[in-house]
Order: sequence, then C-alpha cells, then structure tokens
Amino acid sequence: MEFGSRKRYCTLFDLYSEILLDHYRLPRNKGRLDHPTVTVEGTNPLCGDELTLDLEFEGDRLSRVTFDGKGCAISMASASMLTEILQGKTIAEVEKWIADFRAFIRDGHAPEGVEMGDLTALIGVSKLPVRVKCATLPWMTIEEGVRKYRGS
Amino acid sequence: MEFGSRKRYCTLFDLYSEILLDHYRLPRNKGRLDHPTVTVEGTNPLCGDELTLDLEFEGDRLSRVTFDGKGCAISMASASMLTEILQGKTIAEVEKWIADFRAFIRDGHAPEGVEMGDLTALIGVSKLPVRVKCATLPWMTIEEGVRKYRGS
Amino acid sequence: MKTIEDIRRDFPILGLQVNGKPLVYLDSAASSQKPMQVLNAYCGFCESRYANVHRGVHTLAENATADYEDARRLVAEFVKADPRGLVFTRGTTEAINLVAQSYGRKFIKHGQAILLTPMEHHANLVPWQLLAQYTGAELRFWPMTEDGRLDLDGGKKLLDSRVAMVAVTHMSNVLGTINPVREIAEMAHAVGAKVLIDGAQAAPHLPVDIGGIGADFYAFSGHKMCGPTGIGVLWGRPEILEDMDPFMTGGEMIREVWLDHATWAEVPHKFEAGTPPITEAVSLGAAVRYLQQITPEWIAAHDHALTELAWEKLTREPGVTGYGPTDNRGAIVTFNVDGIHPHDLAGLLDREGVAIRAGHHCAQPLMRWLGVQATARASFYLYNTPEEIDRLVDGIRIAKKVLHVV
Amino acid sequence: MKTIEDIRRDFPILGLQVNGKPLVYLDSAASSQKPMQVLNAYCGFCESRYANVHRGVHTLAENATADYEDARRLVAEFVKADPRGLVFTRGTTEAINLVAQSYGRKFIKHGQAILLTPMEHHANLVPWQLLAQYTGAELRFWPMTEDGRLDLDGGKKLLDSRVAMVAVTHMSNVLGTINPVREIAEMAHAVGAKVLIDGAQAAPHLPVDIGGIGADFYAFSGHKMCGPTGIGVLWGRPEILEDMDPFMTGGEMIREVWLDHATWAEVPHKFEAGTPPITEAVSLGAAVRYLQQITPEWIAAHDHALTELAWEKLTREPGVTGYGPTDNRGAIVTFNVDGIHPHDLAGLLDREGVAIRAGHHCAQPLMRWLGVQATARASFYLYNTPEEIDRLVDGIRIAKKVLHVV
Ligand SMILES: Cc1ncc(COP(=O)(O)O)c(C=O)c1O
Ligand SMILES: Cc1ncc(COP(=O)(O)O)c(C=O)c1O
Repeated sequence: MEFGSRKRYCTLFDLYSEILLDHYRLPRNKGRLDHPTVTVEGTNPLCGDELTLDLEFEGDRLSRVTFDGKGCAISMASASMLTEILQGKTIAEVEKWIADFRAFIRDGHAPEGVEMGDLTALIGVSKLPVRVKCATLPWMTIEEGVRKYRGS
Repeated sequence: MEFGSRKRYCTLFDLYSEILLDHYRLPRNKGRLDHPTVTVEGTNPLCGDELTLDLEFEGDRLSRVTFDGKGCAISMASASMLTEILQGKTIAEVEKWIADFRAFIRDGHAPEGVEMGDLTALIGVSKLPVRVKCATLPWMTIEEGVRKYRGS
Repeated sequence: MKTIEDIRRDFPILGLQVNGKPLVYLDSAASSQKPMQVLNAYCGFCESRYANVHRGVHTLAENATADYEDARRLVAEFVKADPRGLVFTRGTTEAINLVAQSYGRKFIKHGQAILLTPMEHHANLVPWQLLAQYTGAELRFWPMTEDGRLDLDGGKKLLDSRVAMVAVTHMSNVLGTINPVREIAEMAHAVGAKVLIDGAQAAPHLPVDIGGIGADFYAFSGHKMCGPTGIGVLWGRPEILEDMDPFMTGGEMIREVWLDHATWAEVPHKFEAGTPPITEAVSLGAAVRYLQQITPEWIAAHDHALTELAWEKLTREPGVTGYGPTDNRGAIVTFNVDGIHPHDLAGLLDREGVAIRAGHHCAQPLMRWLGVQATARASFYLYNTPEEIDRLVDGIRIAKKVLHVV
Repeated sequence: MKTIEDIRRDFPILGLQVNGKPLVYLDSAASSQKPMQVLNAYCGFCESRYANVHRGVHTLAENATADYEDARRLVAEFVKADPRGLVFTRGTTEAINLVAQSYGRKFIKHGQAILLTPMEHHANLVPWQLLAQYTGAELRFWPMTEDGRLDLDGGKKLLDSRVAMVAVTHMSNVLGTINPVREIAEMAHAVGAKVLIDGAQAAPHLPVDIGGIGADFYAFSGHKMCGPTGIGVLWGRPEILEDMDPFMTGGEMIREVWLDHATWAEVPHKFEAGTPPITEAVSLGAAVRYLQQITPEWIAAHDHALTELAWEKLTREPGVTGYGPTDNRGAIVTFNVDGIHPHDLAGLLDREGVAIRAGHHCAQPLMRWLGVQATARASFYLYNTPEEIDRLVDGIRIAKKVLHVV
C-alpha cells in the first residue's frame, strides 16, 4: 500500500459568512413584545438552543415578530433573518416562506423562482446534518406559532 | 494501494500423511469385545464423529481395548493408534499417555523425553482448532472409561 | 462490461497459491472475498475523511457523517428499500436477534405462533426458540418436499390467525433452495402475520426487491456480498420500527437523557446505539457500488450457470449424492461422497488448493432432516469459473484414491 | 524508539489540509485516527488470509481462525486479562448492554441497587436505567466533588449490601477525571457487589491492568485506540460469563441445535453469535501491537504533558472556563468561552483547520451537573504536539474576534 505524500485538501462551505455574522452581531428585531398575539418557544436539546418568538397578528397578517433566546450563531442569525423577512407578510406568505426555506435547506438550492436574500448565507448547513437543526429551529418554531394562531 | 502480481504462498502441515492414512485404511483393533469390563461412548456433535471403546481390565492393567464407530480419518486413525499404544498398559501408564497426548496437541510438540511413535502424524491438528476435537475424541473417551472403571 | 478475468483481478486473494496449487475458493456462502475497490474505499476513507459520526461539527466529522449516510442510501437502493428503515447491524445474526427481542418481546404473545422452516440457519431459528420460551408462543415448522423445497400447501394449513410472525430464509445456505418469498409474504399478511426474510444468501446473489417482496423485515450481512465483516443490515418498515423498543441503548440513539430515564432518537438511529461500524458502512457502500456496476442480473446468471454445471458434473460422479432441488437453485451445491467423511473430503481438497466447506453449515436440524451428520458444500460467486469446477471434481477423484474408496 | 515525527508519519490523515490549513486533530476522545500499520494489517489479511472463522477446515479458514484467536490473545495481554474472558463486541456500548442484559436480568433483583456516577457516558447509564425499570432495582449515584472527582466517602455511604453492581468509568470523557477504580472495586467487593469498569477512554491512554484492578467486567472500543470501528471488547471473569445467559444467539455460539431448543458453546464463544468482526479483530490486534511498541507508558506521559500544557494555556486565556480536576487528568480538556456557543467555537476553529468537539459529549446529566448546555472539548493522543495546542489557542482568539466577543 502506498500513502502518497501528495497534499490532500478538504474544504467545507464557509458557514460564517459576513452576512451571517452581521445578523449575529447586530440581530434584527431582538427582544420581547409587550402584547404578542401568540408566543412560541422552540428548543434544540442537542445544542441547547433556546428560542422565543413573539408574534403579533392583525387579521391574516403577521404585523410584528421578535425573537429572544440564546444559541449558536447559526440559529440566532437564522432567527434574525426570519423576523426581517416575515414582518408584515400575510399568513399565506409566511407559510410559503416556511415551505421554501425547508426545500432550500433540504435540496441545497433555492426553489425555482424564489429569491432567498440574506438566507442564502445559510446554504452551507444543507451539507451539515448536525447544524441543520440550528438553522431550521426558528422556522419550525414560527410554524407552530402560525398553527397556534389559526387554531385559536 | 498496490496489489502485487507477485505469487503468494500459503501452506499447511499435511494432515493426511502416509502413517495416518495407513491407520485409517487398516485400522488396528477395530470391532467390539464380547465381555468388556467397561464400554464408553464418545461423540463429537459438530462433526458427527461417533466412537465406542470396549475396555477389558485385569486388575490395574488395560488388557484389551477395541474401538468401533464412524468419523473422519483423523478421529478413526487416532483411535486406531490409541488402541495399539495402550493395549496392555497399566492404568497409571494409560493416564500418563492421556496427559502426554493432551500436552502434545496443546503445545504442538512432544513432551520432554516422550517418544510419540505413530501419534507424531497427528501433530498437524495442533494448528487446526477445528480438527483438534477429532484427534482428541478417542483420548477423552478412554479417559472417561478409566474413570468409570476406577469408580466401579 | 468487465470480463471474468477483469473481475478476478479485482480480488487480490485469488492470486494465492495454497499448498502449491492455485487457490480455488468455493466457500463464498460462508463468506465472500473482497475486491480492491472495497479495500481502497476502506483505506481511502481512513486516510482522508475519518472521524466519528453524527455529533461533530468539524470538517472530518461532517464528511464522515455524510459518507456514512450516503452508504445507508446506497445500500437501501441496492435492495430497493426505504433508507429510513435501514439499520446497520453487525450482520444478519444481530439483525434477527434485534427483531426477535425488540419486536417479538413487545408484540408476540402467549397463544400466538411463530412459523419457521426446517431449513433455517441457526441465526433464524435459535432467537425464535428463546422468544418462544420467553413469551410462551408456539413454534411451527413449514413442511418440506422431498427435494428440499417448502410445501406451500402444507404451510398454508399452518397459517392461521394465531401466527404472529413468519420467519423464512430467502435462499437456503445448504440446499440452495430459493423460496417464493413474495407468495409467502402474501400468505402471511392474509392472516395478519408479520414477515421476516433472512436474506443472508440472497442479497449477494439475486436482484433483491424488498418493496416488491412485501417483507416487513429483511436481514443480510456485508461480508457475504464483497463487503467487510462487522456490518450487516436490518431493514424494517419504518412505521413498525417506530413502534418497537430499542435493542441496545447508549450514545447516538437517544434524544434526551436524565439520570433516571431517557427518550429515543428517530428511526433508524434509535437502533444504532454507540459508535456504529463507520468504515464498514462506507466499505459496504463501495461493495454495493461494485456489485451494482457488474449488475445483480449478471451475477445471478453467472452463478446459475456455474451451479448447473457443478450439479451436473458432481452428481455424475460415482458415489456422490447431491442434496436439494435439481433446478432453480442458488449458487450452492451440497453433497456427500460415499465412504468419505466431509471433513476429510475438505481436508484432501485443500491439499489440492480447493477450498470448500464441510460440516453442519449452522443448520443442524436440516442435517437431521437429510439424515446425515454433515455434508460437503461448494458455493460459487461472481469470481468463480467453470475450470474451477473441474478442479473440484478432480480433487474429489484424488480424495477417493487417497482414502482407497475406489 | 519512534520520534513524534515518526509517529505522525504513521497516520496518513495527519497530512491533510482542512480549509486551507494543516489539520490539527483534537478529537481523539471521540475516535482516534488509524496508523498505516493497522490499515496494512486490514488489507494484508484480506489479500491473503481471509475466510470465515471457526468452522472451515480449509487453509484460509484455518489461517483466519488462527489470526482471529491470536488477536484475542494479543488484546487480552494488552490489558493484562485472561483471554478466555475476552469477548469481541461492536464496541463499549454493546459490551455494557451485554452485561446489563445477560448478567443484570438474571442476577440483579428487585430490592437491589445499581451504583453509578453522574459522570457516566450515556453508554454506561441508559442500559442500567432500562435494567432498573425491568427488574425494579434502584439506581444510586455516587456523589462528586466540586472539581469533578468522585467523593469516595460519599460513595462509601451508598455502598451497602443491597448494591449488586457498581458501574463506573475509568476515565471521564468530559472531565478527564481518572477514577481510582482499584479502590472502588475493593469497596464494591467488600459489600458483595460486582464491578463493571467503562474503559473506553482509559484503554487508549493508560496502561490498563484488569487483573490488578480486580474488575469483574471491563469494556472498551477499538476505534478510540488506533483500531478500526466495528469492534470492541467485553472482558468478564470467565466463571461469571459461564453463569450468564447468552446475549444474542445464532451460529458459532451453539453446541447443539434442535428444532425447539439449543445448547451453548463455551465462553467466550457463547457471547459471539454469528460471523464476528473478523478483519476488525485482526486489525485491532495490529493496533494493540502498535501501541505496545510505543508503550502505554510513553503514551500516558506524552498525553499527560500535552494536557497539562493545554489546561494551562487555555485557562490563562480571558473568558475561558475549564471544567474538571486541575491535575491528574486524562488527555481531555473541556471548556467554554464566554459569549461563544461551543458549536460556533468548533465551527470557527474548523475554518482554521482545528478539529475539536462541541456538544453534550453523550453525557447530558453531567452537562446539567456542570450547569451548561454544551461545552467545547479538545482531546489529545500520541500524535498530537505542543504546536497544535498553540494553533488551538490562536483559533480561539480568532473566534473571539470574528464574533466580536473582544
Ligand atoms: C467513557 C465512554 N464510554 C463509552 C463510550 C461509548 O463507546 P462506543 O461508542 O465505542 O460504543 C465512549 C465513547 O464514545 C466513552 O467515551
Ligand atoms: C441463510 C443464512 N442466515 C444467516 C446467516 C448468518 O449470517 P452472519 O453470520 O453474517 O450473521 C448466514 C451465514 O452464515 C446464512 O447463510
């Protein structure tokens, strides 16, 4: 058997892009609402990520959304991006975004015709099974929030 | 990785020596006794070897021993050699032979100062865990026979 | 398309001289040899992608995890099954023990029955014996025809609503019988029984379609299909696996652990406690890729042709008795030679460089059914040739001469 | 005597560039890398001696069986234990499950107690939880001192005649604590309890003397000690193993099989059902030979020096908290950096080519005891160097800058 002394390389997509770090360092819509319509909590027990989303609905519109919690840069940046994108959207639009984000992470590329904006910075996790849960936590949490609101 | 086309060799000790084959083809003391002092049976369930030893004792001497049964050439030749060697020996001598044979197979060489005679042909099994039981079957069986005789 | 010479060159061990003669390896039913492609995958992975899987966030851990999960998908595709139901085990034996314990102890009750066949390998018999003792369930045995096939009508009579599990081999490792597992699964499901198929001999030799068979569980081993030892597969319907309790517990298979209790991860991970056979999975993936490239269809046809030839040549030899069906058999010929103990036959063939198996083949009840203590068995695989069958026949003739049987 | 450069050259993966930087592998506590000697043993065996073991009478089968049993003897010698008690398993996890089920279900009764510690890996915790649920036995937990050692006096208070089993790790995979297993075994035996030692972290790093410890059971994994995945060891006192029921059943582990019952082979074979991890055993034998050549004493001293250095350098860094005892620790440093989630730390270190672990390390109860969700962990082995610790410290500084923690 021959083990070459040739250099071998091994590189992953860089998760910690400037966009991601920007959301982590300067999170958008971080904090709590005084009178949320719905509050939902999400946790990722394996990492210890803990997230609270406060949702304020006006009719079928998500008028405000804020997040609070602690966790890794991926989950926190993903939450920050979520609030920025979903603020002011209709429930139908919110649900489409949730589905699109799921597909984006699962397939490793944006769904046909969808512009992912800052979320593009999260593409790297689709190859990293261990980090997928961090990126999707805010999205699964808001999904539950919408369900709660619809049910009430 | 490089797999040479160089020839590689692999050889075992030849179990089927002429001495062994001779005992197999022309077994000594094969058959049953009319009035054995003790009859003992041994089996090797894994191979299906079945062996019956008829022992005739006179006082503390094994005056006659015959074997019958079916099994592989190793077990049958070993039984044939056993009868030839132990015929007429005292019980103490028989027991020494049993212990010597055990050591011979276990260690892969004759015990210090012991001349193994035809049994030398069985040396190969000491490297063949699967066949050890075949070679030792007659010896474990006669051991039980001696125990039986002593107990009676 | 590879020629048989190309294939043989892939297997470094086939160049060996044994006792002065070129090796003729006719013992693949016990374990197959490994092609370079698999050894290269093994070493290549260890040289540049190795780490423990599923928990690490560094590059090697991510790569290793991806390769491990890719192997799961590749192997699942090879047997046409949903990868979510594919659990890596040590082999067929662990797979069947897992089902007997995790499914059997929870779902099979006193008063119910487990239907087996008399041609099962000990691995698909003894775990059910213990389950029967534990639960009080009854063991039933599917009757066989004289030539070693399952008697379908006889089996039907035993299949009533008390039967909770039908566990049957896809291909007998002694008789070579290929059982009609699809029909059996249908018959079993009709009375509400679950079906486990022991695919240890089938997965290496036949195109297997677990979905098409309709099996609830399907088990096989890597080492018999050009893969490494230390790995095998239990495939189970995901919804059934979800209802089962874990088999072993520890790292990787948990969700949350407290001092006094714990909750479980999703299937298939719930059944993979501790560090799994990582490099073995990756290498099994390479084995499956290798077999896929040659195609299971080519292998089945090649095996079939060799087996027909061997059966014909052997049973034409004076004093040779062959066992099992005369046609549609797997790549196995089991036989005896009058007046020669199978161990001696194997020993004397070994002097000629020919490796066959002799003994009870982990199927003692079947030996009793055949009325023999042991048999000789020659088995074939993609790397064997017609010339090797001639070497076997020549070896048998020499053995007869040496032992003065002729 | 090999230099550290010689040793590093034995490990092909250490030449890797990760994300443009030379790999610094500090995750050996999760799994160690494999030297060429082990890969060569693996391939060499497959190229010229491979067959299934224990049943064949042909040359390859005899050679493979001899190599497999030689490996058993080599590994037993490495940990100074009677080879008759050495059972090959898939790893530590299977070994402990085997004892919890085969020993525990037969011999541990309602009203008795199992004494564990809060620093156990899930593998030495969850199987006992299930056993406690099954038998009604009580779980007790050995108290710990603030710096993460076992409080021996506190443990003594829990050790009464109801304790049937004391199961404790030889070295913590999080805190690095090396437990006084010999004293613990003595204390346990004094009240009639059996002792299982989880040696998954100790066997790779310390000279282990199972006989000297007086353990009844000792478990470890091949993949953490330069060996392959898919293999590990349960050592048990042969007379205890003899009294235990089998864990799995099938081929190789039986004596006689009938349709409705079976009898068992002798130990250790009674516990090795089915085709064992043959090539893995042979390769573990090679790993043990490799470690033996370098000597466990050299490895322990090397690991100790690196760990002291790492502890000192890391805990001197602003914002870094180290966990566990400050001296006499195994080759593990577990820590957190203020304001940085350990996953991010590991992710950012990976950008610098430095591989560490982050998470709960399969010890969630211990994380709760430490009052953290997760930690970072750097672990060392014979191939690591002081320069690599500098790379770790540099990487932490970079991570702080990237995340604006400083
Ligand atoms: C202390 C300890 N015990 C048990 C285990 C489990 O070992 P394995 O995953 O090889 O079964 C590990 C390693 O993960 C460990 O560090
Ligand atoms: C039909 C059959 N079932 C089960 C087994 C057991 O497989 P393993 O020993 O790989 O667990 C074998 C092979 O020995 C077999 O031929």
